[in-house]
Amino acid sequence: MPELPIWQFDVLLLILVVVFAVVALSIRNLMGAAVVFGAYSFMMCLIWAGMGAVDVAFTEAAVGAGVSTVFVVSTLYNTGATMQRRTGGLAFKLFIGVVVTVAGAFLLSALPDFPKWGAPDSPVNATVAPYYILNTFEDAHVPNIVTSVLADYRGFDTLLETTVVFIACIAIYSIMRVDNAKLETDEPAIVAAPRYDPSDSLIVRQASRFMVPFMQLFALYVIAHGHYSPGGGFQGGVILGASLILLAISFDLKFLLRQWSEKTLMLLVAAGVFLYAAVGLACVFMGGNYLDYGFLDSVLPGERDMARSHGILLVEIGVGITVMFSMIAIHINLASNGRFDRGL
Amino acid sequence: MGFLGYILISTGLVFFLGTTIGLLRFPDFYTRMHAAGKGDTLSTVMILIGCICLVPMDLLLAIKILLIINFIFIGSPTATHAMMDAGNKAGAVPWRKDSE
Amino acid sequence: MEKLITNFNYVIVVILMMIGLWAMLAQKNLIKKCIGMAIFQTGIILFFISIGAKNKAKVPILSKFVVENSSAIIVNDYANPLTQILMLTAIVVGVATLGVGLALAQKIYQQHSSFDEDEILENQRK
Amino acid sequence: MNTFITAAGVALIGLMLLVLIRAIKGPTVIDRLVAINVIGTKSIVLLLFAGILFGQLEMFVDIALGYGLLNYIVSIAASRYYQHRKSLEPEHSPGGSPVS
Repeated sequence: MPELPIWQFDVLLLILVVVFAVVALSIRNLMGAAVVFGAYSFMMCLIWAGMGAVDVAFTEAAVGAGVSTVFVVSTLYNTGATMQRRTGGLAFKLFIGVVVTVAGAFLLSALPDFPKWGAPDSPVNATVAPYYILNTFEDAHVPNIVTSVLADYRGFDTLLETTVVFIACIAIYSIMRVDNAKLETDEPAIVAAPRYDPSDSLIVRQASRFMVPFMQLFALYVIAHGHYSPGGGFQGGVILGASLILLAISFDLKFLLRQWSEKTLMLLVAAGVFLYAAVGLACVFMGGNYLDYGFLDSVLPGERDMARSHGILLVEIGVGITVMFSMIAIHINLASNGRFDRGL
Repeated sequence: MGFLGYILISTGLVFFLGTTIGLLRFPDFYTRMHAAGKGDTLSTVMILIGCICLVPMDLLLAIKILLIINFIFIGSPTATHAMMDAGNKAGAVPWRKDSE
Repeated sequence: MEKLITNFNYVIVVILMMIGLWAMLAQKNLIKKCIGMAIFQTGIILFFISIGAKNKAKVPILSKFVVENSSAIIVNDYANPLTQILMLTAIVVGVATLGVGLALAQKIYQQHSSFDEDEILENQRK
Repeated sequence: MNTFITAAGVALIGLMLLVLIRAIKGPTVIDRLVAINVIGTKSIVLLLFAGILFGQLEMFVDIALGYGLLNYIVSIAASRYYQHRKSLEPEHSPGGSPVS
């Protein structure tokens, strides 16, 4: 058997996660499927924590508990579809089942060639990863190896991933957004909702009012303390976004849009990527390579390694801004059906 | 202190067992909600306090776990209230003795 | 047969990918297809994380003691950080792509008032 | 201590499996929601157990804190769904009540 630190948990959870996946797909009510899919992501978070990947587990926790299920719920809210009406022909399903089984059998046939689960000397652990582990503190003064690899050694990768989030936000915006003025002529104007919906619960509103500041404080702690503990721009950004999404859900979408106008939101989504790219460009002007933060030591306090540490912090802030406002913009687009006035 | 931790974690597990049985055996949504809302929060809080007693840790860590307890204590009843509200609005029918 | 136990994680990865692929091909409902896509993606992420896991390894964060004398760092004490960072970004990108999928589904629903593939095709042929 | 924590964790996972039966059986969406909420709260506890077994609780407590803060958003979103679904744009909803 494998001897991972907590392999008993891992084996049980790996079986449980397959059960969750099957259940989420077999429930015919779409809302139920979305909810069970949320629990699937809880189990995934536990598995990753069990394998020692705390940063990944943190990201999954923030994404799974905070935003992904809410996106599905707001889509269902705006479409009104509750049930999967047909299940499809049995012959077709069987045919697809055979195809998938053949593909799985091909994948399983490669099973004996893989290294053992948890073998420390497998090829993936041998090449470049030991360098990161041994040199991260001398190079960048960051004890959290994941943060330093994320933002420093593999900075280009993260820059492009952040750009992908930005592009996804733009894509959703261009798919969903409709012009309110044009809409007025086609559809009869719906009466504006009252300022306080009387069916809203006072308890939910007060609890959110209490929790949101703690969430935002915690998210800032996660971004700032990401050098020493699990955390960083992605996790903090998702938690910040989730806190504002919680405000929008428990009060009203208008309540959120009064503080953050549409233009501000989209500008800030771009500003995060811009900050990341600008830090990289500043390194070029200081005489180094793109995203080589060590050359910022004449601007930032400290020696070369401290400059790299501070550069990582700047980059993480940029990532956090982009992720936070993309999550909010995606939620507003999905929840208000692109009208930006009211919704979930 | 360690002994107290063992007792608290075991008691929490017993309460969670009660939650599970209630969730499985009660006849309608409202009674299940009752079992889940109370037993879940209580067992979680007990196990977390048990962790504080059982594991030797510094003050900051203990404060963080106390904060988790605090947030669960606020968040979980709010979720229970919201779900109960949702069930009421969606028209879940309460169980009656003569309905079987 | 023994390989099935020592490489149990790969078995689960293959099963998850099969479930996701089956859902994307056989399910007629667009929301279910989106969920299937997310399950397929978690299968791939699980593959990367589990090849980076090491026996008796710790979390890849250096402790205070090790930081002060860098000769004390033992590589096999820490899980592989490289696979973790690749997947960390993939999760956030994954939720953004899930959003794109849901937005497309929502627009399709507005045109055809259905999430069902067959009904949408019937609507288009009319 | 580690043996006890491992046993408690395995017991928690087993009880979670029983709660999952409620999520599978339904019969309504809110029943599933209750079950999933219980599973979410218990995963906070399991994260702390994983931290104790790793011997690095200070690294895992942040994740648990994040969960404690975010865990109840889904319940509130679902509650909003049932509060407003019927009143807003009823012509889109196909036949049948929102509860399955």
